[in-house]
Amino acid sequence: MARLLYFGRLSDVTGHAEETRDLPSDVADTAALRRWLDADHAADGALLEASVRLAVNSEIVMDPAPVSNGDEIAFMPPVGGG
Amino acid sequence: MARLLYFGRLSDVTGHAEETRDLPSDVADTAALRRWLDADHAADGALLEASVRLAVNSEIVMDPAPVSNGDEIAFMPPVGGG
Amino acid sequence: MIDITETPFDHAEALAEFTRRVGGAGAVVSFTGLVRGEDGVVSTLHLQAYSPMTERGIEAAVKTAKARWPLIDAHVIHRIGDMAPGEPIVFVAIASAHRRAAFEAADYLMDYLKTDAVFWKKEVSSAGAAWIEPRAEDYQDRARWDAQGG
Amino acid sequence: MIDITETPFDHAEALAEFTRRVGGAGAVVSFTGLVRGEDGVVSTLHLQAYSPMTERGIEAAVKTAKARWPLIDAHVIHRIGDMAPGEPIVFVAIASAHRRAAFEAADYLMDYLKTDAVFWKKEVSSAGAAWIEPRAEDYQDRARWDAQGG
Repeated sequence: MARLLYFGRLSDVTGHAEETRDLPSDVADTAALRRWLDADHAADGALLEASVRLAVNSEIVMDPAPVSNGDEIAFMPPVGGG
Repeated sequence: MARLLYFGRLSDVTGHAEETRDLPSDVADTAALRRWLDADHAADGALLEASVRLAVNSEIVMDPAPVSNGDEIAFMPPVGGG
Repeated sequence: MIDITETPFDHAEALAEFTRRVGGAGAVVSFTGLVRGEDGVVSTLHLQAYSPMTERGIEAAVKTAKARWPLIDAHVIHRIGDMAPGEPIVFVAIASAHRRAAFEAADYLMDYLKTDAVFWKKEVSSAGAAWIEPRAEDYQDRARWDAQGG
Repeated sequence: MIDITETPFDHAEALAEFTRRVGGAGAVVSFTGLVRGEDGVVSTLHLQAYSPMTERGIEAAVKTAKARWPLIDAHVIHRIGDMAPGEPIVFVAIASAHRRAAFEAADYLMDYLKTDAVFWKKEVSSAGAAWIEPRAEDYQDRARWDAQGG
């Protein structure tokens, strides 16, 4: 099982801030993961946007980076505090 | 009588921060005032320096500006707070 | 020192404590960002962080600032969760022997916090809820520090 | 608001009061200049003003800052008389809707206070007493604001 986090506006898109999912055998990298979850949540491309970065186990990665069950994977739209 | 104020390092030069003096009849402007007081206090040119500005009745003036008994005249070396 | 906190904080008290701690500094600059109170509109701000990535990023930015300017110390406090108008969101304090170093480092850290720090921000008002991302102006402010020598 | 005071002031309390007064501001920047505590050397700072010329000059500088940047309010406090290490000498607080305006206006006012405000400053230590005038660096900092557009 992988722990998936959707930050900022993406929690509105997917309907929740986090979920635990069993990754399908053909989802082995972040590019495949984006496509799978975007279709699964009918996110209409929101999870595919280049401005949405992915972090695997708290490290920001570039697509395609390997993912597997046991990982914590965060979908991060543009950040900004203050 | 004129009230004379010596600010900053000039109080060390003249020996006091202020004094009240009767202006001689030939001291009618700030240039003459500087020369008279510099000689009188043996200030060795300290009151003649261009960086020392004069204020007459709380307004900074350019030499030679008129002065007379009744005025408050301040000798102001370079300013700076903080 | 970096604090990410869900509870409201008193920025003036934070300044008092920071100044005591850095005893001997000649210059202390503080920045406080507060939830704006719009006339007649009650709005709440909601801030999310992703710990410990958020803290690690701010720590790295503070380290960069300390390498770039002669600083004595820095303190960053950032609220998360729900905030009401008038409450502090963010506080940055910088102590240095030199006033310009203190100003520049505080300005730099605020630009980092606005555009690069790992937070997401939602504004909730009677008009609805909206996620707020940095504006072009914020990215331009941030880019000033890349253009300059260091 | 401008205060020239012979008694010590609490800069954190001044920040708290200022922030309360400008309720609704998004950004508050403060600068505090403190008497430096040199290791092992007990020194006192003595500041003179020439009222009301000193106040008038600071008021004019605040007015210039308000014309140049979109500010909500400004507060300047300046000590005169004798000060011990660690005590605040000067405090500037700026409130604005915009953080960069607040930073720049505070920086501008400090440059004014360092080089143009009507004060004279004497440092007294075990090594003796010395009147301190602005350094070349202070005048250069001040000149930045003339070079820039408004």
